[in-house]
Amino acid sequence: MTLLPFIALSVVAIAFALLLVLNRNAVHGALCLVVNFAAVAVFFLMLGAEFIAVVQVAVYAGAIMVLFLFVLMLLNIQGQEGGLEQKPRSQILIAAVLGILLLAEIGVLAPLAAGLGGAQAAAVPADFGSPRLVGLTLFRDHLLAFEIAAFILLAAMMGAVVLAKRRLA
Amino acid sequence: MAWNAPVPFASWVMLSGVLFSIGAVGFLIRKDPIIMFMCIELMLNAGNLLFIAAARYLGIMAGQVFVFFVMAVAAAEVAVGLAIIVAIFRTKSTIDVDEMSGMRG
Amino acid sequence: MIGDFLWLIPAFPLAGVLVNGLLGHRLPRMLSGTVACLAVLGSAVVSVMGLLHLLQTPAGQAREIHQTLFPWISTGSFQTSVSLMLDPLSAVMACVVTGVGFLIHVYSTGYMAHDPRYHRYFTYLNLFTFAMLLLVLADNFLLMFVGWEGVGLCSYLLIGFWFQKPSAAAAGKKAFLVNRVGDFGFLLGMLFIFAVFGSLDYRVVFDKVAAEPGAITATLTAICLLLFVGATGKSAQIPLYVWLPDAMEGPTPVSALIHAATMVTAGVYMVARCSILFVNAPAALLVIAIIGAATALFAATIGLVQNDIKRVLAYSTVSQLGYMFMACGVGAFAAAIFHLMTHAFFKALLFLGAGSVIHGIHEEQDIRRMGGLMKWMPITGFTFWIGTLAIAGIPPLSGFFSKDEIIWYSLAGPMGHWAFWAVGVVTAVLTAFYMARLTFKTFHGQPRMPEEIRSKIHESPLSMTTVLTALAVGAVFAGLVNIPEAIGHRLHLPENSIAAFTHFLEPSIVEKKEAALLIANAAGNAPVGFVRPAPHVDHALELPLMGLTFVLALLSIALGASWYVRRPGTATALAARAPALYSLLLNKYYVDEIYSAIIVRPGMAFSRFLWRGVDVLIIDGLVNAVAWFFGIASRLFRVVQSGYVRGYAAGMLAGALIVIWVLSR
Amino acid sequence: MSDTLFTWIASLVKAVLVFAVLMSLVPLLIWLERKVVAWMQQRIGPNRCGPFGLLQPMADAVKLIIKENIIPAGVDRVTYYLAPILSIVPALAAFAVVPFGEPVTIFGRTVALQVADVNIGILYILALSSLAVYGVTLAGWSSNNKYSLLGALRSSAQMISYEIPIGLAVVSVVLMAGSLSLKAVVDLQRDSGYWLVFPQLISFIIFLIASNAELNRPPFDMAEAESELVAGFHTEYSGFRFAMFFMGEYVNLVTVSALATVMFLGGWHAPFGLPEIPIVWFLVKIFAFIIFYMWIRATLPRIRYDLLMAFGWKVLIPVGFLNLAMTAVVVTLAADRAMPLLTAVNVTLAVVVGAIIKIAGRRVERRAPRLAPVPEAGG
Repeated sequence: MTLLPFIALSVVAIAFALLLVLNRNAVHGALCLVVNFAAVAVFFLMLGAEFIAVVQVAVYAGAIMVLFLFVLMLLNIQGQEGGLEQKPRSQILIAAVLGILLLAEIGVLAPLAAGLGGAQAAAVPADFGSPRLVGLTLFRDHLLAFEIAAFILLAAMMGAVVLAKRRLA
Repeated sequence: MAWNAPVPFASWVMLSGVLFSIGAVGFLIRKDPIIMFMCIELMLNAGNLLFIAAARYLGIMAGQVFVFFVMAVAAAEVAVGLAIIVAIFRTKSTIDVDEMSGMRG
Repeated sequence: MIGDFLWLIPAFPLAGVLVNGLLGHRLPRMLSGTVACLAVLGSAVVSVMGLLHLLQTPAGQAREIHQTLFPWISTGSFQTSVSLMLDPLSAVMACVVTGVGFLIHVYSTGYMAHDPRYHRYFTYLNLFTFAMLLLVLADNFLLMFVGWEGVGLCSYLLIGFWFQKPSAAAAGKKAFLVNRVGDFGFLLGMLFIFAVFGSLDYRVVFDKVAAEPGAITATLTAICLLLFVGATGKSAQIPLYVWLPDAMEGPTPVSALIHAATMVTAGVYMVARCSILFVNAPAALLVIAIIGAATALFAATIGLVQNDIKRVLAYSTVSQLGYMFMACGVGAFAAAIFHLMTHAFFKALLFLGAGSVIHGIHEEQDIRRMGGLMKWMPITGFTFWIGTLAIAGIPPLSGFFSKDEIIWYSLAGPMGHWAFWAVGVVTAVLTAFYMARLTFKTFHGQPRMPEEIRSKIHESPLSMTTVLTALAVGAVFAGLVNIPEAIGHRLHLPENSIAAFTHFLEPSIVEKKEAALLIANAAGNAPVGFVRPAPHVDHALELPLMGLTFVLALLSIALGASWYVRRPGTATALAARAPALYSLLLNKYYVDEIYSAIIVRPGMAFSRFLWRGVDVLIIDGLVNAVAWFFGIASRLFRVVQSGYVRGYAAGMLAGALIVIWVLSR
Repeated sequence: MSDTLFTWIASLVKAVLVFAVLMSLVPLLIWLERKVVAWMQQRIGPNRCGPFGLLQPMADAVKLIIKENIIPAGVDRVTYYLAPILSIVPALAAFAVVPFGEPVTIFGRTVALQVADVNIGILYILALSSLAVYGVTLAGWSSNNKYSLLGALRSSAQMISYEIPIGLAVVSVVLMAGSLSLKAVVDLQRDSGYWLVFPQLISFIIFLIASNAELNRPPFDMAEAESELVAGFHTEYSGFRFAMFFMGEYVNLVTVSALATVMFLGGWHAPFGLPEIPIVWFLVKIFAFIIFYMWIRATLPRIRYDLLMAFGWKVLIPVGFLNLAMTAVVVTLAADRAMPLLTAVNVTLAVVVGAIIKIAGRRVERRAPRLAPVPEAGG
């Protein structure tokens, strides 16, 4: 975890995040987001979370973003939206002000985070972030939350099926 | 500062914060709900990144498990959200969010 | 080693459930029936192996096998695993359940042969067997509760098996609801146990109670009474017995399996299993004895006048279960289990015999339209007679030994009393009489069915008669495993053959001398002073009393013969002379009507009040008021509610910024 | 030479070697497929160019490379260029964690015959296989052609759906091995003496079927069904870009076969106690799989799309879940006897199901009236 790869990857991540926001084409936007996710996955690897990194690729890049692409292609809407649209100019103004305020707050607060006791990386065992440890933590300490997450997924699945049924229209 | 110096925790917070801000601003300025959705995913990811970083710097596994849950919820949210968008598109033949301002379809 | 294969006992029926439940509609009938029978046969074989293993264990060693399958719930201080236990008590129960269950499965292949939902029937039957075995083999209360609920569910499914009949659907619902009341008691008792002992494992709880007898009598009494509430629901005791007679709407083999031989005995089993708790709570024991005795007498009187062949047997079952609870209540748990076992044989026999009769004369159940069936159905008639004699307590059939043991202990047991004894004897006489009435009216005398049916009456198929014969053999000989001491010593039988069953059960159940001591000890600490030490009754009395019951039973059978065969009008004439009493009995003391009047109707009225008064007026009124308020308020805030998602999002972000700013200061 | 440097060099060499071998396998496989299918259809196959037509793929490659690269009007250029690359890269990258032999000693140092032995190898492969869908999807979308788009839609739905049974099958294997490292899976099969194909027969069958769908090969080649979609997602591609799709497809075929070999057929170890020869056995098994896939292609007709989805969701996934549950129960309750127990159960099930299918099939045949023979399709 050294500064050089961190900064290099940060640039990539931020650049593609910006591309997502500023891009005209939704499919290109989705691809930018995939690259951003890949960069974040590498961050996860750097932070010793290998299992989560792989899950990030498999779930976000492999499933969620494919779903986005799928819907984009299914609807296949062209040129309805024009990048940074003009209509309510005030909206963009508000967004800019709020964004700057948010950045400012984070800029002020981030250095304070060092005071939380984790300024430097803690010494962790070799298997930190391994599937075994994630599994143990998940099923030992957070079993109930896990079961609830399962229910949420089930409910979401049923909701999606019901919503997407043609009859609704 | 040497290039191979360790990354301080504050940098992770900053990075995560910048990504989050981009997502938030993107959500505010775009009109295509699918892109707005992607901006939400971006914000969630920024949060995940902070979780993982905190887990590493504090040496606590719980952070990684939380990310796991965030992913599960994000997947659920995308499934339902996209289904809603598809349903709206079917009835309105448009997915401009500003067109979706009525309380009934 | 049998201990490693304990899981097979419930696993076989479960496999049967899976096969029949998932693939049944694709399988040919033959196969689905065979699978179900084989599944139960498999667990019967393993159960018998387990029983033999326990029998071969020398007396000194622990006659108990445990097998922990996997940890089930482990959260904080609460740990439970799915683990099984085979000790003499559960081995006997498992053998009864699987043995009788297997015979009834075989019988069902014949009885249900023409039913369109054949595989589903066997799925339920196997599921029932699985749940019952889980109940019996569990080594903690929670797992037992799973089985307990499982048999309740299966009972509901099977009573309502012919759900197209409204009466069957209603009966199923009734059974389910009434059982729920009992289960609630059981659940409360279980929670109490966990609160007091911090565990639900039998071993832990029982050892703690045994370690300091009499230490916590008051709470224990509450626990025992709550557990007993559960038992009254499952085992059809006053006041929760009302579902059992209605349960006769189900297919007859179901009545035999569930409502005579196995499920209804779950309560008795549970009380015997927890005998160590109950002997430390004599007040609860007294309640059990009184309720048991009352149920025995009460149900027997109703049985005297019923005309539906299955209903008579149903009330007889309630009455016999009352006997078992009376035995538990007076501290003779082994006698209760012994009667449970013999009863399983002869009551299953009687029910299946009744099923055979119904099957043979084309779905007729009213004994007023039967008679003289011996001519057409000799095997059914003969085996039915064996069942009748067994339940009436005619030596040397099994019922004689078990019933007389209970009657004797109701006088001489640790909690014995002459009143219990008297109830026992009177009930025995009534039992003999109504069974004689049933048998004579069905199989003897003039045929009273319509002419056109007579030519079609036939003996049942081989699969049914074989089962009847097998059960008859059991009903004849099952009693010999527990020859009472009085007879055994008189006949100079070898010492190890006398009361063998009771001795075998000793590791699982508090033995009666010890029970007497514990009860006396607990009674000393009891908050209520009505429990007295065991009465002293001379052992010399046992044989004469036995003889007395026997003679009275014979006399009532003879009376039945004279009333219903020699001079068929007598009974009707008698009924006409006491019309009030007769209709009181015929209408089962109007208990259903009373329940309806004091529980169901007020409940409905109260619900109506909640609906009209509370819900419509107050709650809806409040809601409307709130809505009105917000109607006014929203007129003000409508400006903000633009419907533009991005506007909301901007508001959210602004709010979040403020919150972060405030929090970070 | 320092250890770090050595490791770096070794990794680089291994990566380059694997890349080279995979790339040179592609023409060979194309030739093999044409030959095998030809034999099965009683034809001869390529036989003009070189001995046994071995040089035919070379000729084809040259043709494809020097052909004009047509870029139709209205395509989305960035994605159009990106798509072929995206279809080949995950396939190559996935091979990185496949072990193909016991560690060997070079210059006194142990080198694992595997580009990278990461302890989440199997997850890595699953993640990469989920990326493989991008190539097809983007190619279809960017071509601005409705047939391509339909092919891409079909393919993305199909690949997302069939990833689940693959995952279930793989997780069952992981449960047995207790590790996500592919090397551990091979070691388990060596130590226990059981190839996992027996205790995990159900998984194996699910894997075979679902991987066929993931590979977009017949009978699941809905994405490029010629009779319906012209050529599906690559209709608008030509020249070298078209060749890259081909290469991706065949590299994927090798990767999947290697994965099946490692997970179910004991990896590089010799069967029946035959002498161990490094890598040779591994290649033999891989080729057995490849030829099996070709056999399927030559035998089975293409399945209808809705049936394909129904089969995946209603058959493969439930069966996969049941198998996973069964494996979990057995592994938890009887860890030391899991292998023989599961073998017994699986083989019995296979026999029973086989018998049922046989009988049911005969019954259906008897019941259904014979259909009139379908007229032969042209070609």
